[in-house]
Amino acid sequence: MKFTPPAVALPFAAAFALAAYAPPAAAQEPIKIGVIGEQSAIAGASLTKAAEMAADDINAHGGVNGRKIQVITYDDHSSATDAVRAFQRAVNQDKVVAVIGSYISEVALAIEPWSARLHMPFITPGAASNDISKHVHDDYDHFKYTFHGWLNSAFIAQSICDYSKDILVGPFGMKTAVVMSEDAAWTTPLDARYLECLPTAGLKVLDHIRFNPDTTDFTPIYNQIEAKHPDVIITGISHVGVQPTVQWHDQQVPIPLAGQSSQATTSTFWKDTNGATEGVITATAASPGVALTDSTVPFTDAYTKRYGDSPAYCGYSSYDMVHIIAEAIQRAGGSTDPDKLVTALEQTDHVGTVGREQFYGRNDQFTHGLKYGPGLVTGVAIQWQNGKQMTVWPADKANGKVTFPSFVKLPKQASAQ
Amino acid sequence: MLTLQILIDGFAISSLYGLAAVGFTLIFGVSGVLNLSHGGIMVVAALVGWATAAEYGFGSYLGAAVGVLAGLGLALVTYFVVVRQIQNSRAIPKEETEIFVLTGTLLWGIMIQEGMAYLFSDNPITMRPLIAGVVNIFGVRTPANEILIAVLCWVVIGLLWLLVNRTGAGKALLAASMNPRGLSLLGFELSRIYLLVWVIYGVLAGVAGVLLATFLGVSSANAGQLTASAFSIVVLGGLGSVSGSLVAAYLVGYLETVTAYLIAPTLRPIPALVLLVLAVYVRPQGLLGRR
Amino acid sequence: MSGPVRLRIRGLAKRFGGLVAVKDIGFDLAAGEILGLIGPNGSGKSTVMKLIMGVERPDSGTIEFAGKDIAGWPAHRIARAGLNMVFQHSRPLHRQTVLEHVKLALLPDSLVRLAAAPHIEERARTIAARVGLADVADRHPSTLPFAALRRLEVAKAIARDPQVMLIDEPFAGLTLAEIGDFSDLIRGFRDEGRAVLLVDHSVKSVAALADRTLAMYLGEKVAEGSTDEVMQNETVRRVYLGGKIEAAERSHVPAETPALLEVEDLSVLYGKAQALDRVGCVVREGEFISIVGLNGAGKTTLFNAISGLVPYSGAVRFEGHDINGRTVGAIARGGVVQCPESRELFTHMSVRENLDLGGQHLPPAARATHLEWLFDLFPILRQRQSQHARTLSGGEQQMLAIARSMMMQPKLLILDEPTLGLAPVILEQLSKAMDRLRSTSITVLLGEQNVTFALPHADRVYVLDHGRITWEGAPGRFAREMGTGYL
Amino acid sequence: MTFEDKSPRSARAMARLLHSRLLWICAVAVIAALTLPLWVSAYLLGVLTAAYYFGIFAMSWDLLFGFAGEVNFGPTFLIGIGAYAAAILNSRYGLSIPLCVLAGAATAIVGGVLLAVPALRLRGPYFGLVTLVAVLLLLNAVVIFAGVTGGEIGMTVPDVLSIDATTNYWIALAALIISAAILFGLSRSTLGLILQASGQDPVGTQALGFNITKHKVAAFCTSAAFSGTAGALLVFYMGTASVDTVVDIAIGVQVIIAAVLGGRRTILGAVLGAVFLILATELLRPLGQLNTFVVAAVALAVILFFPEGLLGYAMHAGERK
Repeated sequence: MKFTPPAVALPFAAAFALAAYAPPAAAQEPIKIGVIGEQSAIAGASLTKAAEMAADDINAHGGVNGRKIQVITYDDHSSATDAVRAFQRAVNQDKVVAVIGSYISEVALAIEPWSARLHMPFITPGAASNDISKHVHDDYDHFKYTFHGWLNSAFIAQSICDYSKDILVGPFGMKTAVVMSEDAAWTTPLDARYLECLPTAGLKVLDHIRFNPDTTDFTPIYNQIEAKHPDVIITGISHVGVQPTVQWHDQQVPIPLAGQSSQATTSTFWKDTNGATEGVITATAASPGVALTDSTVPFTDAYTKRYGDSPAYCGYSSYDMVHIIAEAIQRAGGSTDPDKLVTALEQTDHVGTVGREQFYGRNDQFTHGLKYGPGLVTGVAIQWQNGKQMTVWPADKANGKVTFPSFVKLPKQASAQ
Repeated sequence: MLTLQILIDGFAISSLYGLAAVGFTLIFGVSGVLNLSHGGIMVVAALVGWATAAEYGFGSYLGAAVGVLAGLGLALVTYFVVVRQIQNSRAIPKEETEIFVLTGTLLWGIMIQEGMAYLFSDNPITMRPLIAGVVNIFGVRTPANEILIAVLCWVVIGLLWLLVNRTGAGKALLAASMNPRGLSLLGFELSRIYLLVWVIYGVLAGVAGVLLATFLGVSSANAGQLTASAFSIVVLGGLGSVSGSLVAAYLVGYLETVTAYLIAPTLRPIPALVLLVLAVYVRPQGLLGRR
Repeated sequence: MSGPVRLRIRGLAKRFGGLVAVKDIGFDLAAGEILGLIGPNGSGKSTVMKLIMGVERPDSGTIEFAGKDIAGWPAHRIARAGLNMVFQHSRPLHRQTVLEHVKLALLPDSLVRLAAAPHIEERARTIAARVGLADVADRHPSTLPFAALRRLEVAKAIARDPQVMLIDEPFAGLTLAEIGDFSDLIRGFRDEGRAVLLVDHSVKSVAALADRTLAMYLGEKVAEGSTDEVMQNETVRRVYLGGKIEAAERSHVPAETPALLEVEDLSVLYGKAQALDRVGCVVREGEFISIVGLNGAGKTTLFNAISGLVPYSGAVRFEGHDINGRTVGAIARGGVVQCPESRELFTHMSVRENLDLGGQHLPPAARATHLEWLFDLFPILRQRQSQHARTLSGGEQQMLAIARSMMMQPKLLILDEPTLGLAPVILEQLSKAMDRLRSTSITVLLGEQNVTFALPHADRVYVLDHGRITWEGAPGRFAREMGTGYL
Repeated sequence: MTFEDKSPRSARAMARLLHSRLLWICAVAVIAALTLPLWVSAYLLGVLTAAYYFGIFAMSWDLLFGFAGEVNFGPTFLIGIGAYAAAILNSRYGLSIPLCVLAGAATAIVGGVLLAVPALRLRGPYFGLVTLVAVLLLLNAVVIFAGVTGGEIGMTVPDVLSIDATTNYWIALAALIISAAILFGLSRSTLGLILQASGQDPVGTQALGFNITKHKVAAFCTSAAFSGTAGALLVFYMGTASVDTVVDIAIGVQVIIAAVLGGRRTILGAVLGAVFLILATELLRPLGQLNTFVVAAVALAVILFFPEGLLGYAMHAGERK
């Protein structure tokens, strides 16, 4: 009976193929770092591109103790399943020493247990959920391999409250706000913090709206908000962005949009919204042409030169995280042993593109989270003004003044200053 | 005030639902095909339109036109590459053609979606409104574009109605949906009729896609969702019944809007889904469907 | 020889929407007898069976079996009670062997029994042997000839070992030899003391088997009694033959006129069933040809082959060109227009729209005049113009179907069973219409089982029987040579 | 392909050969699967582990479609219910994994009954739609009751089967082989026969005295039980229960494609399809975002040119003409 149906043969043939290339252990083999992000999403792409740039920079300066850094990227289609598989592949197949991954809390939270189980240092450069560092805090010995390389929701909210106070309450005399957030992992703590820090910043919260991330028609939401007559809408959106912004503009909702709008931090956002984003304010890591530190501008320019657009917020942090890992390995005397690496990472004190980066300790509330505060990392506030992202906060870094499109009604015009 | 708000706001979206669903139901009525790549086709029309308008700066109108053409082209490809292949295949038993067409178009839809994500990323895009500005209707601030959309939808549906009820080709199409055998005995070539219906479908899907892009914005990730909503509306209205789909479209559209306004935006889709299940139970042939 | 009454049926009725399918049917069926249930298509005989078997729910009436009224029970309960039905269309399972089919029939209706009891295997084989399927027991149905599939149905019935057997159209599509075998099998059941209800339109074969016969027409009982009585019954004869056969000899078409349509060695296979066997016939320009034969004889198949609806071997030449392989549409536009038995109207369109679609290939002017002519031919249609086709009565629908085909101004009009299930009154009107058609130049090919309707108009007659042309000649000779033997 | 000319003996022989061929394929597959851990990387084992659970999903789907003749667009309804039930019990009430898996299966069975009810009333696209809607409703429910289900984030379960890839692989393989044995056995048993009959010709089957309602409900429950179990196991393998791992329409689509790809009504083919699908997706990962595109294209090609499916093709490859 002659019989070799290709169909049956294939998967096992494939198995051979895969088994075939087990990496040869050479003395000077490069240090591999896995980077997981969705290529179809601007933030995800920016995350991996920035990491590759970091690796190149480090290698250009002789690498780590003479060993080159090699970045291996994986596309997770922003799906937890794919991300976990990619993570396993990075650890078991590609033998990386650390993984930088994802800007989506859902995904990061799915990877976290695996970093614990497989003892693999994992840093998320963009996810915001407080739970990431909470897990580490609650069960340190198990979860200590996870680090949170970007401000968590609580701090993002804090930074937004801070800038609202300085640029909205002060000059425009705004007194009331409505919080509008997508229903997602990262916004739960964000909203919690909003509700406590907005009032102290001088904005009374009239209403708090959470909507389904696959909402496409925002008209009802805006109408609901308008009925409350707030001075400003404080947003917490990342999965959505283009649609609420465009509809805000097309329907000429007379209330300013401020807060966190992750998609608005990308340089293509103007084109994506056909300029509807004019006047939108959002918090972000850093902004083009503004030197948060000495490395900000060089990085931004190099990135823009190499990829044509400027990095998304998680681009900055992912660039820094590669450096931080490299330094940690150096500190650990070249060892890539997970536990040594973790200890080394905990001692991180790195001046990166977004500020001075340190991780909270085992006993702080947000263990392994990025420290927030003046002199450390505060993030910046940018506003879209005719096609450009102008930095409007903090004052010492600002290169523009807050102005709003004509259809926006303001309590009072900016007090002359 | 709120009522008026709901009426106006729900109208545009419902009209859009209707337009998108009509083509879908037409194909089923005439050739018994449920095209699960429907959403993908709409998305392509939207993205191509946007790219032409914004990326290559040819302006909204040319963009829209190109978008519709793209939708039409893809619809025809779908027909010839996937549907026809399956229908003519000797190896596929006739009683199973249905499931094969479903699976086939499903896969095709995935391919389209992934391809679009690759070319245009899965960020939502929005085309610049065909006309800007807002109109104030009794204190309800309504984007002029929204009104234009509602009008365009009805113009297109109107044209379709004329085509079907006033032209020979249209009559033949209608007849084919009732009794293809009888039609072929009267000297009509069914293959031509099917081609015609796919052309009509392509145009409708294209227009719907482009209008959606100027209204709510579209991302390659929406494809599945768009198919699902068209599918539900069509079944609710009665498979193959054009008027049924229109009624259903408004039912669903307004139900969603009312929920969003009066209950909570988060619960928006749920009542429609429940209604659908109930309807299918109580009246499996749909609102205006015939058995 | 018949024993105790097994089945007592009274006042059985069923309507589908507007159409009354069965109206106040009642009869007794005793053990060890064969009751024949005859009637033309659409007379409701199959429905009666379905009602008894519980496949359809009766609207009213009682079906008493073993002292219980089983009317309205679910089919599986009725089956378990001891009734069984042999369906007209055997729909075998594609992926099971013959043996498995028989086994299935032997299985208990249980969720916990996973393996068939050992004795079932050989039970199945014995039964297969009894119906003569022993040596194909392990084959799949797709590889079996049509007759074998029918045997398989019978085998399943035997396996159920029922007290009452309902057998629907067992002879359709079988050759005479096979009909013989089947008759023996069925007699076998009677001799085992089972009660057998036998439905068939082929009166001949029923007559040979049945102890008693019941004739139905348009859902009602028209005659009951010994088979001979029923055969002599006036209504029955009228229903089948339209009463006495009279025909006017008149062949105004000279033999040398060119043939419009030539059919040569045309054979059609439905799966394994030989529906047509090397059929040949000729239609000359201007002739009115009738092809008579009972349903199942193959008339519809022949017409569908000519219209290109079914694939066939052999040649069909129209105006000298072989049209085998042309599309249905092309053939119709070419001038060969069929008005099918099933009418195929556009039910949700108005009468006028239906007609317009027929005339779509004509120039508007011609269409209008032609429409007028047809309205004269069928005046009723003029009044009904704006009504939906589905709201018409059966007769009106038939007229519409004919008119619609006529709108195509056919060179050859094929009429398939126009009288099917129509009341005698309507037949008169149709008959007149046929006469007027005859007076026009148009060539007509008429397929009929109703001889009285078919003969008077015909120039020549073909008799089709079990897929073969068995007789050809002038209508005059038909009475003499076929008249008696026909039924 | 017709055996008209052949004598019944050769036909019987052919049948036996067919059978043996199937056995042969299974033997090869099982042996390969058993030896894999010896020489395949832990990572690939991880992939196959997931693939095997998908195999179970696909088999359960095939039982419904191929045998009961019900087109279920929402396999993830059954899977998701089982998965979430297990996950919730584990993370909220700390029940042990085996208990949770059992509970998951039980809950899934309830879901199966829920699904069976419309199936008895509705046909074709209508039933398909109901199953689709069932999934959408489940999706929304998960999001709305975020308090219990963890909503969009999903929930991290405290316990996992094992962190060792090989152990996980063995568990999955065991689950797969057991399910395959049972489901395949069932499909070849008298029940399978009755089920096929009621799928292909309901009227005739009832007239033979079979209560097809009973059998269809049974089929739904069986399918649900296995979907639920596998769903629960998958959760304890992944360590998380989230919408896009066990409920999302995309997952259901994958299951259906796997089953059709492998060969309808073969039960075992479904496994082949699942392994092929997931392995292919993984192997093509280097293609980055395009891998899904290519996989879909391949699947479409198979459906167009080998509608029999992979296993179907493998079994009949010899006989064609």
